[in-house]
Amino acid sequence: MLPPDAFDRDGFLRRLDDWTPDVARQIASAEGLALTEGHWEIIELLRNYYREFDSSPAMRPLVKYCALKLGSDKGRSIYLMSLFPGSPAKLGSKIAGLPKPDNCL
Amino acid sequence: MIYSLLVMSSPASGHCAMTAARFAQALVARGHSIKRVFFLDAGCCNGSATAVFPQDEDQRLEPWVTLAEQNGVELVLCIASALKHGMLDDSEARRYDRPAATVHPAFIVSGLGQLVEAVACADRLVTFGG
Amino acid sequence: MAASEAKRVLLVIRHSPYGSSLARASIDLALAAAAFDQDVSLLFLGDGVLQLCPDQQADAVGSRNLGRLLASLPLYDITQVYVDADAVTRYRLDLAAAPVTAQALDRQAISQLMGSHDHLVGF
Amino acid sequence: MILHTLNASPSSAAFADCLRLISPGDALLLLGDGVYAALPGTPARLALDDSAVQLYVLHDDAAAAGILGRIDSAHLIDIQGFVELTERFSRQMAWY
Repeated sequence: MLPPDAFDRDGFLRRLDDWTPDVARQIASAEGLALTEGHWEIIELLRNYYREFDSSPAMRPLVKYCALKLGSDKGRSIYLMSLFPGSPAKLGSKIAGLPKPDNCL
Repeated sequence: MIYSLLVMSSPASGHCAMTAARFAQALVARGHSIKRVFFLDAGCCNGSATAVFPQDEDQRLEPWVTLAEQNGVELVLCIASALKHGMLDDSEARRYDRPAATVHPAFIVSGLGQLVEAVACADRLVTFGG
Repeated sequence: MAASEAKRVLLVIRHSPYGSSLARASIDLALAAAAFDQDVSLLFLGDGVLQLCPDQQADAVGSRNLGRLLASLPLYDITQVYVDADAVTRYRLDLAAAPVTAQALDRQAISQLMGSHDHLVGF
Repeated sequence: MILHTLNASPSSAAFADCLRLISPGDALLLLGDGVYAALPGTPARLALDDSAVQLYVLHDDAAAAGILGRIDSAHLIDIQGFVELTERFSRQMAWY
């Protein structure tokens, strides 16, 4: 468990290097989520997106990227919403330990 | 006509930012409406409540504040640029644990979506850079 | 933003990727416009074509990698990407290796492109 | 038709790119360091004259630069003239 000051006021990691799967569980639990296999698949995808494009995705590219990598069943916003309610791109990025989107879309 | 202005010029270098403010005043005087003035990159420093300019030079903040307060012109600083330039309103100062707000209350700190919308709504977009 | 009012916007990007913050701002604006379903086109002009250099290693200077960000443009459905053919020649760039597919235009085609959009944003 | 505005000196890449893409019938407003491109007899001014662009210079910026006396008053406009140009031309391209 990371101490509370490892996170900023919005619950994002202050130091991206702190991220581990356990930290992901900790962030998710603070958001009221228990991570399932479906969540982990998207978390891994988000981390790959960040490695490939050096940025956290907005909703539309995340959906397209999912369709590309996981097939059209999962490349749908309704599927992502069911896993990460509210704002899937933002919430998913937070749990996956990606930088807080600075463009505030 | 409906205008939107994009200001990328710094208030501290050159006088293009002041030309932009005078342009906005002239628009109002000719009866045009200004949907929004969006400040991007170094332009976001135009919203500084704390910058000090020499007494015998133009005051760089005042014309913008007048536009906002007397003519109802919406002034928006790009949040990504603003943060990098130390331009924080009250809520951003709290969010990032900084000692004070530096943005004048006549300005709003918000995202690039505000520029996208301002461009989409405008008959004319006029950009000031350099 | 009513669809009937849709404006065609061309971003004219003239700055190199790491020499100033303008390059990053212009790409961020493109992504924001796409996220709001706006019709946005990009033109890399003059030194702006340097953003299309392959193998950018921005971590060497502690920056985000703009080349890799450009590679995500198709995921934002930004496909109208144009590049200044004269500048490509001047810098001997290999467009086939660029991080994003861009159509090379000569002087006259660029003038036509600028004339066919409602708003121009010069960066 | 496009209203070009140039806020960069005639030695800049901005000026070179602007000059390359200006079309006959376009207008060009010089402001800031751009005003030096209006100096008669200079290579920049000769190139602009060849381009058949409608040339305008922001009065106060030319005054600050100390070149007011060398520019034909027909080209000089004030801020209201700038507004009028944006009324006539539906698009503006800023070079800086």
